[in-house]
This record gives sequence, C-alpha cells and structure tokens, in this order.
Amino acid sequence: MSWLQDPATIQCLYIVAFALFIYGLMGLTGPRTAVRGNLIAAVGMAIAVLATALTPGMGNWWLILLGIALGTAVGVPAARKVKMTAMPQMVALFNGVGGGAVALVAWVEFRQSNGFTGEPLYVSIATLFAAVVGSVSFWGSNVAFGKLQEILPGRPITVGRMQQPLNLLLVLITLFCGVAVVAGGTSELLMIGLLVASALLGVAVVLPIGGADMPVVISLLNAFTGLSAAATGIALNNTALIVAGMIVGASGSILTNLMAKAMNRSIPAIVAGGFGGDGTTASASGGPTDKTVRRTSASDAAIQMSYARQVVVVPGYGMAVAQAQHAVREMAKELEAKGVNVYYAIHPVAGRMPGHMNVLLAEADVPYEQLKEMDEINGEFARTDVALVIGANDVTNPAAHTDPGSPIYGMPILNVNESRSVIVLKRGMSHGFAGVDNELYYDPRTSMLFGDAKKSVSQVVEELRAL
Amino acid sequence: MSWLQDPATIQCLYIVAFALFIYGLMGLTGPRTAVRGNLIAAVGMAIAVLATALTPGMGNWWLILLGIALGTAVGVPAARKVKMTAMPQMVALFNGVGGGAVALVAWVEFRQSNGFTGEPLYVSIATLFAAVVGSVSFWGSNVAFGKLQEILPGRPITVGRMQQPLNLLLVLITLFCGVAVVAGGTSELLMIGLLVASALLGVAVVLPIGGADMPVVISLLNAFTGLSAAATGIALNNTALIVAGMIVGASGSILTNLMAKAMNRSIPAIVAGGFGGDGTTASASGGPTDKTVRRTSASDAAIQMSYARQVVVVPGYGMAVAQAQHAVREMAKELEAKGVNVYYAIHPVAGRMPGHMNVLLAEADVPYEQLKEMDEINGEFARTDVALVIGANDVTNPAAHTDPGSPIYGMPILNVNESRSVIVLKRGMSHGFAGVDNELYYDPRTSMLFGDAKKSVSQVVEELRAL
Amino acid sequence: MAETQNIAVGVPRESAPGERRVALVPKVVGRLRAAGLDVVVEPGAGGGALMSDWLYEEAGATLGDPWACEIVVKVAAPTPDEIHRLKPGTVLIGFLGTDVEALSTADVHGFAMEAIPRISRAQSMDALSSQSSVAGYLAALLGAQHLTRFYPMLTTAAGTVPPAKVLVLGAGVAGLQALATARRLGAQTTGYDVRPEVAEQVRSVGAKWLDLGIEAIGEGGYARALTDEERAEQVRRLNEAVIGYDVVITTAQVPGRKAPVLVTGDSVTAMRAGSVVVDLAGESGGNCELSVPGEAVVRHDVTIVAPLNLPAGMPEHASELYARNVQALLELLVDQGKLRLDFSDEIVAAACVTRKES
Amino acid sequence: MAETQNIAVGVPRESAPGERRVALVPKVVGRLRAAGLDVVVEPGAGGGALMSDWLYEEAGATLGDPWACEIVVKVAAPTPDEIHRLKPGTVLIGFLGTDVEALSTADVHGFAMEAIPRISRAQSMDALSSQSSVAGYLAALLGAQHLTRFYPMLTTAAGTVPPAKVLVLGAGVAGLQALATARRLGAQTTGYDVRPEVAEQVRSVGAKWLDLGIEAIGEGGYARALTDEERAEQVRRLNEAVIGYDVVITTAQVPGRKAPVLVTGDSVTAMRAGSVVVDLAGESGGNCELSVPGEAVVRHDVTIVAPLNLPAGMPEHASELYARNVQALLELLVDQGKLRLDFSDEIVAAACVTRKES
Amino acid sequence: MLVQNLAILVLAGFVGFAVISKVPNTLHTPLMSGTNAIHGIVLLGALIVLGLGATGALDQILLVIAIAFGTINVVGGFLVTDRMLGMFKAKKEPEE
Amino acid sequence: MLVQNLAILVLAGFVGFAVISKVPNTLHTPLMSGTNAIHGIVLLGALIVLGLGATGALDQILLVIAIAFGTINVVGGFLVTDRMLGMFKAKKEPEE
Ligand SMILES: NC(=O)c1ccc[n+]([C@@H]2O[C@H](COP(=O)([O-])OP(=O)(O)OC[C@H]3O[C@@H](n4cnc5c(N)ncnc54)[C@H](OP(=O)(O)O)[C@@H]3O)[C@@H](O)[C@H]2O)c1
Ligand SMILES: NC(=O)c1ccc[n+]([C@@H]2O[C@H](COP(=O)([O-])OP(=O)(O)OC[C@H]3O[C@@H](n4cnc5c(N)ncnc54)[C@H](OP(=O)(O)O)[C@@H]3O)[C@@H](O)[C@H]2O)c1
Ligand SMILES: NC(=O)c1ccc[n+]([C@@H]2O[C@H](COP(=O)([O-])OP(=O)(O)OC[C@H]3O[C@@H](n4cnc5c(N)ncnc54)[C@H](O)[C@@H]3O)[C@@H](O)[C@H]2O)c1
Ligand SMILES: NC(=O)c1ccc[n+]([C@@H]2O[C@H](COP(=O)([O-])OP(=O)(O)OC[C@H]3O[C@@H](n4cnc5c(N)ncnc54)[C@H](O)[C@@H]3O)[C@@H](O)[C@H]2O)c1
Repeated sequence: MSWLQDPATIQCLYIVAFALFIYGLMGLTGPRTAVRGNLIAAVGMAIAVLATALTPGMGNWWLILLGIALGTAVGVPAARKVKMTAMPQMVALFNGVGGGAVALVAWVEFRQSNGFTGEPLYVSIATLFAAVVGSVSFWGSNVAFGKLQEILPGRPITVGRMQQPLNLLLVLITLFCGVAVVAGGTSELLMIGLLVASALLGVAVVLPIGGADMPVVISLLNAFTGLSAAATGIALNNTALIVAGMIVGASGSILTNLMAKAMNRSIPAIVAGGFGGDGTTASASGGPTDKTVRRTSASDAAIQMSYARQVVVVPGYGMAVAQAQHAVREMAKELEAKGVNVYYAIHPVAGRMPGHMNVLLAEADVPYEQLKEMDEINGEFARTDVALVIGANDVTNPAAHTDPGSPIYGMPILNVNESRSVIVLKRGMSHGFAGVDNELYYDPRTSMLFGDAKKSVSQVVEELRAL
Repeated sequence: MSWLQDPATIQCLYIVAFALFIYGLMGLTGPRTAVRGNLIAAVGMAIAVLATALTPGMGNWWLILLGIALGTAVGVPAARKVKMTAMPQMVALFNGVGGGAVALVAWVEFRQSNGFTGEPLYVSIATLFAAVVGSVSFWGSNVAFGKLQEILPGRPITVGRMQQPLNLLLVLITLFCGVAVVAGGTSELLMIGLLVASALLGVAVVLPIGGADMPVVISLLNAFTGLSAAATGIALNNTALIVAGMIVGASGSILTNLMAKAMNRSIPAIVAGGFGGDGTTASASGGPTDKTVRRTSASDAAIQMSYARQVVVVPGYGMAVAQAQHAVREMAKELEAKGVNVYYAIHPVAGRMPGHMNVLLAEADVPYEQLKEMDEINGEFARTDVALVIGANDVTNPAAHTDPGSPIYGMPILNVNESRSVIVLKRGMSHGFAGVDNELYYDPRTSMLFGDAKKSVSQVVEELRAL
Repeated sequence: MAETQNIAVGVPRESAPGERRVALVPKVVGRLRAAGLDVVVEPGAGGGALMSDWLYEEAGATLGDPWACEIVVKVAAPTPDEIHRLKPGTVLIGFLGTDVEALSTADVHGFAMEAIPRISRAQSMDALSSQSSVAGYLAALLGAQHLTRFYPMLTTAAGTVPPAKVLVLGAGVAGLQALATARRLGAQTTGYDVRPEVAEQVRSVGAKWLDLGIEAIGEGGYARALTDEERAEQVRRLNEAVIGYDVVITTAQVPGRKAPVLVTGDSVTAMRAGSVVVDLAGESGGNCELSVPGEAVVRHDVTIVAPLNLPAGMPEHASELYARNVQALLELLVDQGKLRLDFSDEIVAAACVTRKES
Repeated sequence: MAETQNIAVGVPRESAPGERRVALVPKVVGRLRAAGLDVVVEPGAGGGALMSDWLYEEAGATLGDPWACEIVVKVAAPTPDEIHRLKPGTVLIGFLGTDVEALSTADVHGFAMEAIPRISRAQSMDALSSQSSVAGYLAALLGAQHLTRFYPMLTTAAGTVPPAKVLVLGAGVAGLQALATARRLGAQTTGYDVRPEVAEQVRSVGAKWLDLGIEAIGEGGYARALTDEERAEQVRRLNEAVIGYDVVITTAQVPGRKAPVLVTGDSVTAMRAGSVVVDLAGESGGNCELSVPGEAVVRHDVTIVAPLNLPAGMPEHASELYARNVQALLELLVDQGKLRLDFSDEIVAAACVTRKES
Repeated sequence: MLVQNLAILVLAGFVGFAVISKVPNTLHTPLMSGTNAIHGIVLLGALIVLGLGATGALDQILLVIAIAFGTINVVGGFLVTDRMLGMFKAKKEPEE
Repeated sequence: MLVQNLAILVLAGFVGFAVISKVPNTLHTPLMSGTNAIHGIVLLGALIVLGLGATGALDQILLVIAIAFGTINVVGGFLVTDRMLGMFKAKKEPEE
C-alpha cells in the first residue's frame, strides 16, 4: 500500500484522470463519439476521486461517506427521473451545487487557516476568487433553474432604474470584503459578507435576464464554476483540480460564445440585460401574433436529418424563387449516403405553374422514383422523421382542412404536420400566394430555418458533410 | 534588474513564450493566418531566449555570442538564398542541426556531471533519451538532405539481406551503452559509444528509404527532435523546453501521419523500408514508361485554385462518364465566390457526340457566357493560373501538334500546357478515344488527381468550403 | 337493378374540326364508375386521341348515344345541331364560349369550364390552366420545329452554334410553361408581362425578365386592358426588344377582349431571317399583326405560326387533364350518384352560365 | 486584276425536292473570300434556308452561274441535268451517293462528303456527323410533337402525368443526340446498340442502357451486319423490350446496306396506343417494318414517322455546319488560292470517288 | 510550484480552447452538461479539506454539504449527459 | 517537480494533438518547417549549460557548436517558413 500512497503515484493518477477528461471531451464534440466520450470522462473522475482517497493522512471517512451517500441519493434519482424537456434546468442545478461546493470549501479554508494567516498571498487570492465565483454561480444557477422550472416567472425581473446602482453596490461590497481579507483581516464577518454579497449579486444579475437567454447564462455560469474549481486547485496545489477546472473554464467560454451565436445573441447584450442595460430579449421576428416560433440552425437541421430514418422534402414556390433545386438535390445525396430515405412530396399546385416543381427537380437530376404525388405521400408522413419544407407555404397550411373561412379551405394539402418534426425553410414570416397565416409554423414540432432557401440548404449540406 | 532575474519572472516569461508558440501554431494551420502565426511563434522564441539570458548566474557571454553569431551567419543566408524547390532539404538540414544540438548538450551534461553521478534517475534517463534521439535525428536528417540535394543517390541504398541484422546490432549497442550509464557507468566511452551507435542507426535507417518518401521521413525526424527537446527540458527542469518540445513532438506525429496519408503511404511501411522490410516504394501507377507523373490531392488542388486569378475548366468525355457536371458547376461557384475567374474550354470534339459538353453543362446550369470555344480560349491559357482538365484526354494531347505519326496529328487541341499549371482529373493512366499516350501528364507543370471525376471534384468542393 | 338508377354521363365525339380531344378518358371513366355514375360514350369519341372504344368499355363505359344522358360532358362548345339533341334539364359541361343564347333557349344547365373561378379550392377543376400548360409546352416545341436553327448551344467539330434566344410575351400559365420548356431544350429565355408581380415567377423558371416599365394589374389575377397611350408605348418598346430574339412566343390575353397586338409588322421585318413567332392568341385575333390564325406563314423570312386549339395537338394528355377537371366538377355537382346543384356554392354559381328555368 | 486569277467556288441552288439546305452559308463565304477564293452563288440558293441573296452579296459572293466555276459545292448528289452542266476537270463536292458512274463519265473530280474517313484529323470535315446531330435533335422533337402525351413528368392540380419513356435504337451520333435531347425535355431515356462499347456513351448522356446480349462490332467504328440467327434473336428480344416505351427512335444503319428491321409490325401492335416510332433510317429502307418513308402514318393507333432528309428541317444551322465541313475540305484541296490535289493525303484519297483522267 | 501550476493552467486553457472549436449546435447542451460534470472535480477539494482533518462541527457540516454538492454535480452530471446523448444512439436500430 | 513536469508534458501533447487536427496538404510543408523552427528551443538548453558555467575546453567547444546549431535551427527555420508562406500572401494583388 505504501507506494500507492506515494504523492508521485497520486499525481500520476491525477495526470491519467485529466488526460481522460480531455480525451472524453474530444469525444463529446462529435455525435458519433459523444456517448463514449462522456463515459471516458466519468472514468477519469472516478480515478481522480480514488487518487484523492489515497492521499496519506486522510481521515473523517464516515463524514466523507455520509456526504457522498447524500449526494448520490439526491443526484442519481434526479438525473434519472428528470424529463427530457427539463434537462436544461437540471444542468443549471448541478452546476449550481458545484459552485456551492467551491464556495463552502473556500469558507472552511478561511476558517481553518484563521483568515489565511501564514498562507502565501496567492492562496488567499485564489480562495477568495473561488468563494466569490462559486457563490455567484450557485445562486445564479438556482435562479436560472427557478425560471426554467417556472417556479420564478420567466420574464425579466428587474428593480427598474435601481438595477445598475444595486449591482454596483454589491460588487463594491464584495471587493471591499475581499481586499480586507487579503490585506490581513481575519474577521469571519468579512468572509460571510463576501459570500452574501456575491450571492446577492448572482441573484440580481440573473433575475433580469429573460427565459430565452437562459441556456447561454447557464453555460456562462458553468464556465465560471470551472474557473472557480481551477482557483481552488491553485490554492490546494492540486493538479487535477487546476486542469479540469481550467479546461471547463476555457471550453465553457467558447461554448457560451457558440451558443450565443447560434441564437443570434451576443453575450455582452445578455449580460448587459442582467446589469439593467438595454440588451433586447430574443423573440420571434415578424408576425403580429403573440404566438412564438422556434428557430433552428443549419447544423441542427443537418443533425436532425442525418439521424432520421426518413426525410420528406416538400418543395414550394420559394425553392423556385431561390433556384435552390441543385442544392436540394445535393443535400438529398448527402442524406442518402448516410442511409436516410429521402422522398420529395410534390403538391399538385406547388409553385406557380402546373409542373413547376417537376421542371426544377428534373433539372437537378432528381430521380423520378423519388418524386411522390400528394396522395401517395400523405400516408407516409406519419412514418416520417423530418418533413423539410423548402419555400412551400399554402400547400402545407392546415387551415385548408380546419378553417372554413380561409380562402384555401377545401384545397387538399400535404399533411406535413403528421411527421415527427417539421423544419421550414423560408426567409421570414410572410405569407404565400393565398395571403394567409400558416398555423403550421407555431406547431411545437415545427422549427424554422430562416433565410434564402438556397443559402440555407447549402449550409445544411456543409454541415452534413462536416458530421 | 533584480525582479527581472527572479526565477518566477523567468518562468512567467517562459509561459508567455509557449503560449505564443501555441497561438502561432494555431495560426499556421490556416492559409490566411499562417504568415502571422509564424511571426508570433518567432516572437515567442525571442522571449524564451531573452528569459534564459536573464537567468541568474549566466556567464560565458562571449562564447554564447560567438555561438549565436556563428549560427546566424550560417542560418540566415542559407534560409534567404535557398531556391523554393530546395526547401524540403533545407528543412531537413535545420531539423538535423537541432537534433545535433540536443545530442551535444546531452554529451556535455554527461561530462559535467561526471556520468550523472548524484543526479536523480530521471535526469539520466531523459538526457540519454535526448542524446539517442538527437543523434539519430541529426544523422538521419543529413542523409535525407543529401538524398534530396542529390549529393547521395535518391534511390534506396541498402546492404541487402544484412540490413536488418545490422540495424538490430546498432539498436542493441545503443541500448547497452544507455543501460550501462543509467546503471552507474561513468566511462565517457559508453556515452561516445551511445552517440556513435545511434548516429550509425540514423544513417542506416534513412539510407534505404526512397526519395519519394523523404518528406514523410523528415517530418518524422522533426517530431523526434521535438521529443528530444522535451526530454532535455525534463532533465534541465525547463518548462519552455518541455512544452515547446512536446508540442512539436505531438503535432509532428500527427502531421507525419497526415502527410503519409496524403501520399497514400503508411508510416510503418516507410519505416519498414528503412529497416529492410518490404515497404514498397511509391511510384506512378500504370504507364509502362519510366517517366513519372506527379500526383496531387483534392485539398492541394483546392488551395491552388483558390489562390489563382483564372481557372479554366477543360471538360471531356470522362466528365460525361462520371456525370460530374453538377459537381463541376458547384466547384466553379465556390471559386467564383473567392474571386477567381472561371471559364470552361469546350473543345469541338470533346465527348462522344457533337455538343456533348454543352448538353451536360447546360443541365448543370453553367451560364453560356462562361463557355469558351477552342479558338477563343486558346489565347487565354498563357494567362491562366490553373487549367483543370476533367476527364479530357485526346483534346489536350500535344502530340496532335508535335507527332506526325500520331493518329490525332493535325487535330486542333486545347493548349492547356501553356497555362501556369495543369491539374488532370482521371481515374488512371488509360488512354482516350484515340488510344494514344498523352505527354501532357508527364509535364513538370502537370499534376494528376486520380479517381472518378465526380468524386474528385466533390472532394475539391469540400476542401474549398473548408478553406 | 340498382345500377339503372344511377345518373349517366354522356361523352360525345367532338365535332369541331381539328378537335382531337375528348371530354373523358378511360382512366377517369373508371373513377366515375367507382363513384356510382354510369358513363355512355359515343363510338369513336376517343379516336382523335388514339384511344379506342374498347379501352372505354374495359373501364366500364357503355357505347351508345351520349345525348340522352342527364349529364353531357364536352370539350368544345356544342354546335346548334348538338344543342338540339340535348334534353331539357340536361347538365352540359364544357368550354361553352361566350355565346350562350342558344343554350339558354334549350333549357339546359350549362356549366362553362372557363367560368370556374380561379380560387384555391377550384384549382383541380381549372381547365384553363391545365389546357394552357399543354399549349405552353407545345408552343415551345412548335418554335423549335419551325426555327431554322438549334435551340441549344452546340460546340461541334464544324463550329459552334449559339443558343437560341426565346422571348415569351405574357407569362401566364402557358407562358411560364413555354419558358420552362424552351429552357430545358437549352434556349436562353426571357419573359415579359404587364403584371409586374410576374417577374419573380419568370425568374423562378430560370428565365430573365424583360422590364419595359409598363404595368397593368387587373382583377382576379388577370391583366386589365391597357390605355391607348400605354399600348402605343408598349408596342414601341417591344418593337425594339423583340428584334434580338430567335423565337417570340406570345400568349397575351385579356379575358373577353381581342388580344392585344404586341408584335407589329415592322418588328417582324426587323427580326433576323429564319426567326419564328408563335402566336398563342390566334383564337382571339392574335398578338402578332401578321398572324394568320390556324396557319404557319413566312413573312419577311420570318415564320409566323398562329395555331388554333393547340392543346388538341397532344390529345391524350390534354384530354386526361381535362377529364380530371371535369371529374372534379362532377364531384361537386353529384352527390351519391344523384345530381344535386348547390347554387350557394361559389364555384357552382360562377360556372353555371345558363340555368334551366325551374 | 489579281482577283480574277482566284479560283471560284460555285454554290448552286439545290434542286432535290424538300432539300432546304445550301452548301455554303454567308458566314463561310466570308471566310473563303478571306482565304482568297471567289464565290459565285446561284440566285435563290439560300432561299430554302431563309437566307436571302443579299446576305451572300454582303459576305462577298457574286450572284451568277455556279456551274462555270472550277469548284462546285453541293449538298445532295447532282441530277443528270446538273452533271451535264459541269465542265470537265471541275472539282465537285457534296454527298455524291453511291452511283458515281455518271460523274466519272463527265470527267470531274468528285469528292464525296460521306466518304471522308472518320479519323481525328478529318473530324472538322465530317458532314455525316454534323448532319446526324441535326437529325438526332429533330428526331427527338418529332417524337414529342407526334406523341399524344407529354415528354416530361408533370404534377398538376388535374393529376400527375408520368414522364414518357423514350428508347433509341442505334446509338451513333444521331442516336446519342436524340437521347440527350429527349432527356432534356424530361423523358426517361434508354439506348440500345449492337456495339457494346457504346453502353458507356449512352450512360454519359444520362440514359439507361438496354442490354440484349447481342454484339456486332465491325470495322472503323461502324457496326457490321448481323448474321441471320443473330438478327432473328435480336428482333425477338427487341419485340419484347419495345412494348414498354412511348417513343422509339431508330437510327440503326450499316454502311452500304439496307437498314436492319428492328421494330416489326407485331411490336407496333403491342405498343400502347398513342405511342410513336420515329424511323431515321427511312432513306435506307427503314428500321420499322411499317414505315412509309417520307410520311407519318398511324398503324394500330401508333404513329410511325419516317422522315426523309431530316436535317433539311433545320436548314440554317444544318447548312452552316455543312458549309464549315466543306470549308475544312476546301482548305485541304486549295493552297493559296490555287487548286492543289494531293492524293497522297489519306483524306483526299479516300474522299475522291471519281477522278478526272489526266 | 505556483509558476508550474500557472503553466499547467495556461496549457489546460489552450486544451479547452482547441478542443471546442466547432461543435454542431445540437451538441451544445450535452457538451455543456458534460463539462459541467467535469467541474464536479471540486468534490476533490472538499474531500481533501475534510479528509486532512477539519475539526469544528460547523466546518464538518459545511464540508459534508460541500461533498454532497460535489457528488451531486459529478454523478448527476454524467448521468444526465448520458441520457441526453441517448438520442444519438437511437439511430436506425429498427433497420439494422 | 518531476510529476508537475509530467503533467505539463501530457498537456502539451494534447495541445499539439488538438491544434493539428485537419490541415490542408499544401500547408503540410510550411507547418513542418514551422514546428521545426519551434524545436530550435533546444538552443535554450545549450545556453543554460554553457551560461551556468561549463568550463572544460572541449565542453565549451561542444556547447558553442550546440548553440550555433540551435541558432541555425531557430533563425533558419522561421525564415524559411516565412518564405514558404510567401505564396499565400501573393494572391490577387494585381487585381486589387
Ligand atoms: N402550381 C400552380 O399551377 C399555381 C398557379 C397559380 C397559383 N398557385 C398557388 O401558389 C401557391 C403555391 O404554394 P407554395 O406552397 O408552393 O408557395 P406559396 O404558398 O406561395 O409560398 C411560398 C413561400 O416561399 C417563401 N419564399 C419565397 N422566396 C423564397 C426564397 N428565396 N427562399 C426561401 N423561401 C422563399 C415565401 O416566404 P418568405 O417570403 O417568408 O420567404 C412564401 O411563403 C398555392 O397557393 C397555389 O394555389 C399555384
Ligand atoms: N465529340 C464527338 O463528336 C466525337 C465523336 C466520336 C469520337 N470522338 C473522339 O473522342 C475524343 C474526345 O476527347 P476527350 O478528351 O473528351 O475524351 P477522351 O480522349 O476519350 O478521354 C477521356 C478520358 O476520361 C477519362 N475518364 C473516363 N471515365 C472517367 C471518370 N468516371 N472519371 C474520371 N475520368 C474518366 C479516361 O481516363 P481514365 O480511364 O484514366 O479515367 C479518358 O482518358 C476525341 O478523340 C474525339 O475525336 C468525339
Ligand atoms: N389562384 C389560382 O389558383 C390560379 C390558378 C390558375 C391561374 N392563376 C393565375 O391567373 C393568372 C392568369 O393566368 P392565365 O394564363 O390564364 O392568363 P391569360 O391566358 O388570361 O393571359 C396570359 C398572360 O398575358 C398577360 N397579358 C395580358 N395583356 C398583356 C399585354 N398587353 N402585354 C403583355 N402581357 C399581357 C397576362 O398578364 C397573363 O399573364 C396567372 O397569373 C395565374 O397565376 C391562378
Ligand atoms: N473518329 C471520329 O472522329 C468519329 C467521328 C464521327 C463518328 N465516329 C464514330 O462512328 C460511329 C458510327 O457513327 P454513325 O452515327 O455515323 O453511325 P451510323 O449512322 O452508321 O449507325 C448508327 C448506329 O446504329 C448502330 N447499329 C447498326 N446496326 C444495328 C442493329 N442491327 N441494331 C442496333 N443498332 C445498330 C450502329 O452501331 C451505330 O451506332 C460512332 O460510334 C461514332 O462515335 C467517330
């Protein structure tokens, strides 16, 4: 057992652990390797925990086991039972408790070292940093959880014009307490003041942010927690903590950025919102109704389709206007190469002249066998994973069945809304030939990919190739 | 000055230095950022050298300056004057001297520490590792240089069936000397034996490898030198050396792999060749002649074209057979988006029926204005950067002008060989309709992209998108 | 004998000269039978479309006198003779034309296919569209056939021929189809219409848009007639534009009026020798001044073709599409094998041009 | 008067009925003039192709008697009358046909365009290819025009029409062009030939290959005649295959022989009513048993078109391509404005079918 | 010691940066969840401080909570990520 | 110390690996040349050993050679790389 407890062995185990984290993380970036990547990272974590348990002089085993048992008892069922739709708030919660742990450890360290007496400067700074960030992360994440879980209202909550001064005040209090401790203050009140002020800060900053921006905020807080873990690592001189924390900090920042971009939001705007600035909240563009549409991105559309068994392309006048037929054909080929069945549903009056879609698709060399007439394909939609509507509007409008007042009432339509999900490619929310609104776009199973059809489809092709 | 010489400051400068290396290296992976990346890495190097100079207790300044002056006097003119075509051997040489430096330092360390007496085990192991790898790298690189510079014959040089036993012997001697030193031997003969044996090993392994595989070998030796630098860093406890060396070691390995793949070779096969195994040497496939053709890859074709001002596509029967017209059109669009002028040169008898190319290109929606008749385009080739010949053969065959005995003598052809470079897409070296060999393929300005035209063009499109 | 209670649909043989279409095809007969209708076909009715009587019989029709049926479906308007053969109260369906006097005196319910409103729900009955598609397609082919040159560009050992330039004036259903077909064959296509919103549609079939700066948006998606000044200006600008084209296909119509003259004699003189004008408005007087409806003439070395009843040139599919239109209308008029005319229905009301006094 | 020393090329007006082509077009006249040749054009020579005399004059030709020139260029073989008008020693160029007795007695140098060898260097003179291109293109259009159905698939409010299936028998120059053209129009195309190496070429124009398992590779890239058993077997298998097609275009020729019968009367009976057979081998007897050369007949509800001289249907471009072929040959025969017949040249030797006794 | 740790910190930053360069949107959430699980490594901090002898009752309570928190973060994080990624495994099983 | 260095080594390896994932072929040679220049860092080793007091004549000669070698590697490497990359700068100047 002795060599096992050699610090060098433990350090080596730490190196193995973080190497597994990194390797696992690399796996997580690709859909095919993601599951395995997550497992590998988990193994790395197990090794890190074991290595720590080996540390010479470890004691308090009962308490440790108690803590672990408690955590497991709470964490496992929560993770198992949460509904798929509630995942984001669950992640927020898990992230929050991580931050909470960091803050608690920092507090205890303060107490144990009697206010960092005799510790090098960097230890106190790192620990205080960890305390602040951990506390912000804990409380911020909890607010985010509350909003997503609809315990708190999802809309921005502010104290109006007082928001900015309030935030500033909290920042100043935190800073003051921190500086006082670093300068040698040993009163625990300072530490508690710091924790409370940063907790309030976390709440005050996240409350004014709208529900739509929450995923970005959670990702940001996630990166913060990572940084606080790294700081703890510095203070405790623990490589595993430093590496793992920093990796999360860095990758989390990039990820936050990517997520914000994908949602067409900028991080400064979101955070400014939290600080009472004028960051406008994300909302569906156009449409005078208060119904909301779900946007999607080319890469999501690509992934969704590449994991489908059957995709039905529904071309319409917009495909003709965009002259997207060649790009569409290319997309279909990429999908077929991935083993997806692709059909084209040709509505009798899609486009602006009889046979409009035929002419275009033939030009793009789409095999005749893949073109399906309306009657033939309508039964297929229920077995279709993704219906990709490219610049078609009226011919997919359920109002033709349901709304006797509609000018298209009585026209047969393609029942795309029977398929498992619908992706609609068009430039905005404007109407088709018949000039009527399309309920399909507000269906929870529908997501919109806005933009010129040719450009959108080309992007999807690129994403498919990158998979 | 005192804080400047603080070890912490120096360490921090090292961190800055290697951060710049990494940042620079990231830049080097993209054509747009490469130049800047190289500069950034160079700045990092300057900082590392400066930091080292600050180390407390540095002396021997005159000798140091002498060495640097010598190195500069040799290195700068060599780098400045070398012809573009001689670049690979120059890189080999630079790599070699790097390895040489490592070996020399290791030797001196051995001498200074009196055979590593009193040093921890890891120091001796790391130093000996550095010595062996550095020495192999130095001599191997020099042989590679000699081969490419044609000082040594380019073809494989072996001692026949004795190659393997010889190599084995050298490995054993090296191992023996190394183990002896680690075990406590202090005789300098052991060290010299180790250096000499590994030097011979370097020579013996590289000599049997053919000239075509040299770039891969150089890259491999480059990675080795990086590893030896990292080992030196471990021995000297120098972070900058460790990080920089290891990065080069890792990235060099990947790079070697990529290069080998791009040349359709496997590293084991190449090295096996060096060890007297049956790694067949790369040669042009097909063709009974001893003339060689130059292969290229889709990504190279993509880069070459994207940096061209004018590209002329020369379609032929092969494009029709492959039904590559849609892919070609797509490629042209990508190029146009990058500001390249694209024309199509239509030979009167390209294909197998009058107007064959017209029908296909019209199907792919190529604008009529871009189609150029032979007479119109023949004057343009001299002003063309890349002529991309897609499945055309006879219609580009210079024998029509030069060889009165050829069945195609007297037929007007497209003068693609007047353009700055020619890329030919076909499946192999087989003949066209007229059944005659095409000199164009052996022209030094021509490179061949083998494979089905549709597949090749699609790959080029992908690469263009990735740029 | 439940079957005898079904009402019967009669399909006469078309009598108009050159009319090769027929109002119902065997495929549709089968569907009507399935829907509980009897079908009586005049022997030889499908002859012009090369569909023999036994194909009809196989589909479930009986051969006999169609004029005795409760419903008579035709393509062209009935001749006075034919009107006499109609029983009072018969439902007559077809392109009944503007002259419905005779019909109303015959006391029949006349449903004119061309009067069906162009609303979304009625698209499956829209015979104007279906026949215009055929006409547009054939017009493009007619141009290719009469042109002394190739449509597509062709680079050959004997030199390169440039692609033909095709201009379509009037980008309605027929015009768009003509544009699409000509482009498929390799011609460079351009479209023009007075309705500016059509520009996007013209481009959506890969053609260029000729912008002359004259707009005339009428009601119901149709064009209105132009004022005199507008017309003069339009003709002047078209005169200039037309010259550069190898084939000019004209489809400009304004409902219920003589077709506007778009290509003057002067334009024709200025066109390149060997060029072609295909005038689809022949029936309503022609869009080209020099057109001789129903003939192909050469004037100033330019061939001017003004076919009458172009859809009859592709009788099987033209009939099939028409029959499907008729079937859709019948489904509206007949309920469970019984006639049930619901004049509160927008389509029924609009399509009915004469009504039996009841 | 240096100009009078130039030798002159005469362009007669074609006399064969239905021949609308002309041996030289104004564009090529200009080039010949630039090369130092005089051109004499018979008034009205370009009339059939809608090219007026003044276009020739503008290009530098003089109007006059072409038969007096040193070189006379024609499209069709000369009539006995025309042969009488030739001066001895004249160089006559054209499709001279197999009957060259009369020519040789007239003591002229006869160069037959169809005898030009099909080697790479002679491709620019290959009038068989250039005229076959025209024929193939027109054959596909002819099929579309006579078919009672659409070529392309069309999904409309009145139902979907499926794409026409077009089968081309004999995938030489004309056959490939027909395949490509039909496919452009949206038809589903299939090609068949006895030469198996053509399969790849058929696919290269987007068509399917019909494999019947009979091969007959002859010399010089042409097919050889089949043995009797082979022919019987081929016809049997074709009989089966042909049935599923809407349009069958036949181009099968074996040089110097009667065209093989590929489509029997039985096949035609079995084809769907309204289908079309376009027989390009009409001139050499036809590939279809029921063909009436030069006419379009309906047999068993199938239209059988066997046009004679199809290229004359697109006279301007057919003439232009032919004229370029002639020009390329002239460049070989004339050196700096002087006739210089080099019979050691492979092409000159092969093309010369009669030679003046010297 | 500190500077070495700094070097490690910087390198780890680069690793995180280089690994997450271009990730499809659909993987954003699982990736966030996965990295979230990884920073559950803070559990180690709590373990060390408690294991190496924190004594006061309050301290012990605080640390037990910290350990529980850390455990939730780790265990829940990996499990949730795995479940999210389940959809990528589901593909096309019925076919093969 | 050693283990910390090992940690650094491993991390640096990952960085090298992650950065060079997919590089166009045309950049292979410049990239090889660039990394080649970077391992010229061995110059530092020679500097330290000589600077911190190598004394014997042979040792000093060897180290001067080592420094010269290292300098060649560094200076030549970066210069050659820059020249190679020149072709990427050349693009389309005549047009713009
Ligand atoms: N087929 C016929 O014979 C015929 C003839 C006449 C009329 N119609 C009528 O036309 C309609 C046809 O239905 P449909 O579904 O094909 O078309 P639609 O209902 O007219 O809708 C077309 C949609 O395409 C979108 N779009 C336009 N340009 C686009 C571009 N460049 N990129 C992406 N999207 C674009 C438009 O939305 P954004 O502007 O938001 O992008 C529009 O909502 C029917 O109402 C039919 O009755 C048909
Ligand atoms: N246009 C006409 O009217 C006509 C008529 C008859 C004959 N010809 C003759 O045909 C020739 C035409 O010249 P050309 O340059 O167009 O064609 P070519 O000389 O026949 O050469 C075609 C080349 O394409 C390559 N190829 C075939 N399939 C391919 C695929 N799937 N992907 C990539 N490459 C492929 C072949 O090489 P690999 O097998 O190595 O890939 C072959 O060398 C001339 O000799 C002409 O005289 C023309
Ligand atoms: N809502 C529906 O479901 C539906 C169905 C079919 C057609 N339509 C629409 O109805 C419109 C008319 O169709 P149509 O083909 O029967 O029209 P049409 O045959 O009456 O006229 C043909 C075209 O000629 C044009 N025209 C008239 N005068 C002209 C002039 N002086 N110069 C140039 N062009 C002139 C018209 O604008 C029209 O586009 C089309 O736009 C079509 O989209 C709608
Ligand atoms: N070398 C050159 O430059 C050049 C130039 C032009 C043509 N060619 C070649 O010459 C060949 C003949 O051309 P063509 O169009 O003048 O030929 P053609 O008109 O003489 O015959 C047409 C086709 O019919 C086919 N055929 C004959 N008997 C048949 C049968 N019983 N059943 C089915 N098919 C039958 C022939 O194989 C040929 O493909 C072509 O392959 C062409 O590529 C070569």
